Amino acid sequence: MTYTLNSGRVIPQGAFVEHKISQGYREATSVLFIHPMDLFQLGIESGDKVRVTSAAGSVVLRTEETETLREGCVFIALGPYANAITGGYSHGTGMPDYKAIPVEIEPTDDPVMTVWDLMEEIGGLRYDN
Amino acid sequence: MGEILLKNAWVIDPISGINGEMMDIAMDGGRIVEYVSDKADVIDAEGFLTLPGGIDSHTHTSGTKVNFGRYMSPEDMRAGRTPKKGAMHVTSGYSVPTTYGNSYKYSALGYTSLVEGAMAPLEARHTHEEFAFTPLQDSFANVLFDGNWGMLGAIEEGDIKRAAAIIAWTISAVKGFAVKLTNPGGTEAWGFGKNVSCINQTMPRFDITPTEIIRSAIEANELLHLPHSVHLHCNNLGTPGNYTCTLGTFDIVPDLNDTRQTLYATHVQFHSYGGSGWSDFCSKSEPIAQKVNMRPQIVIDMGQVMFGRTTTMTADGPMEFNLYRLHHDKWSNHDVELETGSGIIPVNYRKKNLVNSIMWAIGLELALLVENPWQCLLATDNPNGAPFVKYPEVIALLMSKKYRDAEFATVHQDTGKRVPLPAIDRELTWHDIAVMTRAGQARALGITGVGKGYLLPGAEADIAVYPIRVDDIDPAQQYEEVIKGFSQTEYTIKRGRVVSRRGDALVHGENTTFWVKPNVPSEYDMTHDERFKEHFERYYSIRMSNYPVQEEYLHRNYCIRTETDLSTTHD
Amino acid sequence: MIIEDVPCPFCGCLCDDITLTIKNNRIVGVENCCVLGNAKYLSKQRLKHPIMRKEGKWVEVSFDEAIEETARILSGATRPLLYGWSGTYNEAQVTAVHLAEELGALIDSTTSVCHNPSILAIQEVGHPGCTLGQVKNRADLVIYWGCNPIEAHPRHLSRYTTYADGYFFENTVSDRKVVVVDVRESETAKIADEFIQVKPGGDYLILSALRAMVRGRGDVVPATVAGVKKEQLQRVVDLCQKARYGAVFFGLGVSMTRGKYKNIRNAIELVSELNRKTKFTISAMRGHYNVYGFNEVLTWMAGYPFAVDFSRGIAFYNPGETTVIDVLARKEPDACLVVASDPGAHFPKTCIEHMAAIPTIQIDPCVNPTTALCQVQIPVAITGIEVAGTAYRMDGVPIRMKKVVETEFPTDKQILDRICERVRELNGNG
Amino acid sequence: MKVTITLWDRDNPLIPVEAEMITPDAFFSGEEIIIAVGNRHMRLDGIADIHIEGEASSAAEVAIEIRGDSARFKRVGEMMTAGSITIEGDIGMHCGNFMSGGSIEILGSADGWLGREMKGGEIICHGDAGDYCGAGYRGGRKGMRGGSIEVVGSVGDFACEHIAGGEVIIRGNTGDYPCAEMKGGTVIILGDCSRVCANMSAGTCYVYGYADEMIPTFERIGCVDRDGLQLHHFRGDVANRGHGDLYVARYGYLS
Repeated sequence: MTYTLNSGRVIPQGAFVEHKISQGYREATSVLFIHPMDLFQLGIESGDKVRVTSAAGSVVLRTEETETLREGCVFIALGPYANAITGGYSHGTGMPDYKAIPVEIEPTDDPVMTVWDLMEEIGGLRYDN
Repeated sequence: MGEILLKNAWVIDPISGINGEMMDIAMDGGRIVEYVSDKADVIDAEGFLTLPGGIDSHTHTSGTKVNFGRYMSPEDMRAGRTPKKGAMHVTSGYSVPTTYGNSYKYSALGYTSLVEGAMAPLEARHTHEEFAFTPLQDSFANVLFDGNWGMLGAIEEGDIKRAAAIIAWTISAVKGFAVKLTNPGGTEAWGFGKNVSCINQTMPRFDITPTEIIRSAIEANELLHLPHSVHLHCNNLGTPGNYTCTLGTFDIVPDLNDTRQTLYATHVQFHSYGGSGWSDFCSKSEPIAQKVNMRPQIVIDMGQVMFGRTTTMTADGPMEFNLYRLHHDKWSNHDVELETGSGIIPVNYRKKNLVNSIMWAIGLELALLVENPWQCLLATDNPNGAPFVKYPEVIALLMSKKYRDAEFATVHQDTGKRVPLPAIDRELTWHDIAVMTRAGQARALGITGVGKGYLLPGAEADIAVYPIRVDDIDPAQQYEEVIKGFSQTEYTIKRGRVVSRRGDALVHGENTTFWVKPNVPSEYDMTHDERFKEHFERYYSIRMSNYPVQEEYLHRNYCIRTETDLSTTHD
Repeated sequence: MIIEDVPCPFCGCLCDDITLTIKNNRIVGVENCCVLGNAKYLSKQRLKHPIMRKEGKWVEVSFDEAIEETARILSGATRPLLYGWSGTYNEAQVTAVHLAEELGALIDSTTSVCHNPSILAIQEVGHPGCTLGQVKNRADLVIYWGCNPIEAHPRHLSRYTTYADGYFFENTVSDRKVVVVDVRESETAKIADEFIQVKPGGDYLILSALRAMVRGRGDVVPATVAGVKKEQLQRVVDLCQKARYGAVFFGLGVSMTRGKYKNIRNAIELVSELNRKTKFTISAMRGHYNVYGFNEVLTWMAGYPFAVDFSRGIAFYNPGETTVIDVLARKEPDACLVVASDPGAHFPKTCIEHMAAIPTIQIDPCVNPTTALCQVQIPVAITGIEVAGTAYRMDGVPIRMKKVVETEFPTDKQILDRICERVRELNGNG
Repeated sequence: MKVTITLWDRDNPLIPVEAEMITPDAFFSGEEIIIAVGNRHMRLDGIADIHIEGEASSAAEVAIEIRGDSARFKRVGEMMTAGSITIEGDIGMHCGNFMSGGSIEILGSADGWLGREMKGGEIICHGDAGDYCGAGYRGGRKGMRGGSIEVVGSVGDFACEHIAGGEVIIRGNTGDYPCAEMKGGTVIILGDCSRVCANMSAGTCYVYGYADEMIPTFERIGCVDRDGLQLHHFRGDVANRGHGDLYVARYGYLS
């Protein structure tokens, strides 16, 4: 089924802004918030991993349940994980669709990548001296 | 800024009593001197009209709302773009050019000093940042006090000395030059969407009227011996019938200073309207000019309107909202806590529009009906009445009845019934224009003492040489030549250096910011006033220690120190 | 040593009441600050030397070599892009604009991916705004639309709105009403007197409905709009009209969703309409502490707040064409300089793919995801901690950032000045 | 005069080229045609073969044909007053900006801002057109003011934003917000669209397909017959005190 993904600022992501290579930042930005009913329908539990796929790409995230969202709407902190599934088309405005992205969600056992992994996947080179 | 000799200059220098003499002017170290050595660079002025550098005593070129005028108007920015060229940076903008754009264009017109008409103290740093990128003119900032809670509170308490002390602290903290009141009482009322109707209406938040604010500010200003007088934008700008309010305001102005006026009333065109509404809107320039003629303690500027697109911007928030409701175009508003407000809307003054045509006539009438040119200065309230690049046309209109008649034939056909302009024959002289564009400004601003507005030894070497041979043209007939001549200097000299030649800026330049610091006795120093501090920390959104503009923002600057009459033993 | 009234270099609130304790040239204590600012003040992670990629490996290089390489790359480029700027001070941003002009480059800031739509809307209809103290003293109705200040601007409510002391209030909390509009029940929504949960992308439709209702034309509005019942919309309209002073704050929840700037335009027009009845203002919740400063600098220098293309020698502006996301997605730039921002963490994948494919240089104190995309990174002093300079709060109030500790790192301005000077020499304009 | 411009393959075909001098007016006047490739200015004949046949006594007699990869060529036909331009392939942004006369025919697709602030003349695009077709410049004064645009395929978002005059026919679908802030002129959309005519104040728009997520502040006036179809007639945008006419065959709201 198709879900609507929003991204936005949250405290843990903000607090790790100066430490984006850290475990803390990775944990804060690779969580998919999702309604318990949606988890139920996916047949998984809060904390399980899912693969989220949009027209722009796909990424593995860990789930966390919340009732603050409507069913069918999912949320992720802004950051490199959100961007892995955000497209570059801006409708002629300069602003890409960071919000209300249609996505497919399926359970997975694949690992959540690190930030460096994500950067190397698109041609970057990690610096971990 | 080495030695320069400007030869064969045909000089008009009203402050020095020179009215058309062929002279050589020597400069050294940025000042005019008696002699220079034979090593001096020689510039031949070829008998061209040579005047002290132009001074705009009321313009909007720098600061929060000016920049917002740019920010919100990409269509205006694209209307005036120039590429990087020699020493000149890229510029954009027609009615609100970028800082470099303002500086280069003003320099091409021979202007070397600019007074920013309205600076909100809380945002003063911004104005100073832009001054730093207006390199070819010296800068002065009028500081807005119309809704200053500290000052208004002191006036409410009847304590003029405290009001003066608050003015002194604020003006030197923000490195400002003069006291500006914009729609006094009205901008504060606008905080809750209200306004005041005229000078005798009590404000909502303080138990005082605009009359009391204006009078008290004038008294406080004189207690502080500030170089300039209070600089007033009257209440009720732009409304039909407002001339009675303006006359009433002029009536309450005492004569307190024997070297200059006690009140500078700005853009008076916008305050000289008759009628009870837009349908019977008409000019009341005659009673206003008569009043000015009778009251030497008042100096005004024209606030001339010229046809075409421009952007209006003022601290008068409620007025701009009314204008927005009339035009339905964009509207920006920016209220500044405990101090003032501002509004911006774009306008297009059209000849087909009767009201616009009457406004155009009123500005000219004021300049022609005020007998003494020292009492009516030339300005468009740039960019409110028109962008300053229209000054040459304004000059030509004032010097030529023929030009006025030709223009008048193209405005709205009913204008003649509403304005006295067609019946006015006066044509201003070169000397009058020199007064209205530099000497009068220097005297009204009180800056002759720092070397502005004249060309005798000791003065700042700010000079404009226009490609006009006064004996060869009749301005009454050859008005096109007047426009052309004033549109582009042959040389603009700033602080003893040629900064602009035939329209092109030649150097990056560096301006000087002039600011005042009244010497206040310690009991009137607000830095240590517990009540003032407590009120500040409680209601402002920034800390008092972060409020004063730091020295880093001033670069080159000149502090005018004044002695004050605040000491307690004085009473 | 205790230093008081320090402005915080984190978010657009630019709180200027932070107290820092300094020991041995290190910040050891932070007071009055939120968790976000606190983390920045106490951060120890940073890049210690300039680094450059050589033969597929990172090597340490001198500042001279890094600057030379940067100038060489930029001056040789046909379509250079200069991006970032929101995390540095105005004085450095000024040099950036001069550099862009010298290079014939595109220059854009993080505004492009945050409040770009707000600016486009303001350019269409203007902006009835105010300084934050005006809200603090007067606003009896605060509307947070598509923003979540409790998490993104943690002290916004206590310094400027709901919990702030205000001149016209006896009881600051009970005398003010709060309305929150969001797609999810955020932390801020939990404290609202009225929470409007809108369907994603439905903001525009709700704003239109509110405008019609304020005008007394609720008759045309359907019973439900974007998931919100007409009755609730009427309650909000009543709250607005009864308010003495209403303040709307909006965030990326409005600017990033469907319709983009049209949403903000509609919100501004609602506020303009409400000003016919009472007093209303509207303000953007700007993110970086000096994102607004760059808008101001570029505007006074080039005439436009962001996204300026100097390639033709004049300043050209057209978001959607000259904006960073679009030029990267179209793969136009052939060199890129990133300063004081982190596109690696914040741009869509397709955009950073192109950054990784062209010579990209970063000037930033920290190692971050963008580091991986670069050929060169030059570490610098941290603004507001190690270097003083001007920043603009979200409401346009300029504040001087302080230097509180000494550093051996050069400043952004020093590095940019040297690059600019070297580019002039290489261009034959030295 | 027939001008054939054959573009060479470029080393980096992704760098945009600004070519506002490619107009019948410029070729008629015989000016040197300067273009900009990124930040480098050069002569057009430095990146293309230019073949000129015959004479012209006015710009109206100049016919330009562009061959090769012109997808990144911007501002072709800007300010043109007469004559014709035929583009064999795709064309970049701002084709026909401010044009006041003559015709442009695009056999491929057009990028954004096709016919921006156009005053007269006609544009036919056989493929699709990008965002802001027939729109205005930032700052929102007036979009297209006169002339006509026909797009055979579909168009992107914000088509005809601020349109104040002229006629636009879109045979395919539009993206979001066609005719936003419409002030005048006529727009005909034969396919589907969403959020049409938001905040319009005047002008006329016909949607023969499905109008999704209608703006909730239009007043339904009744029904009319047009070209054998029943169209619902709306007036608005009420939120904006508007009195524009919107006719739609089928519609729905986001409720």
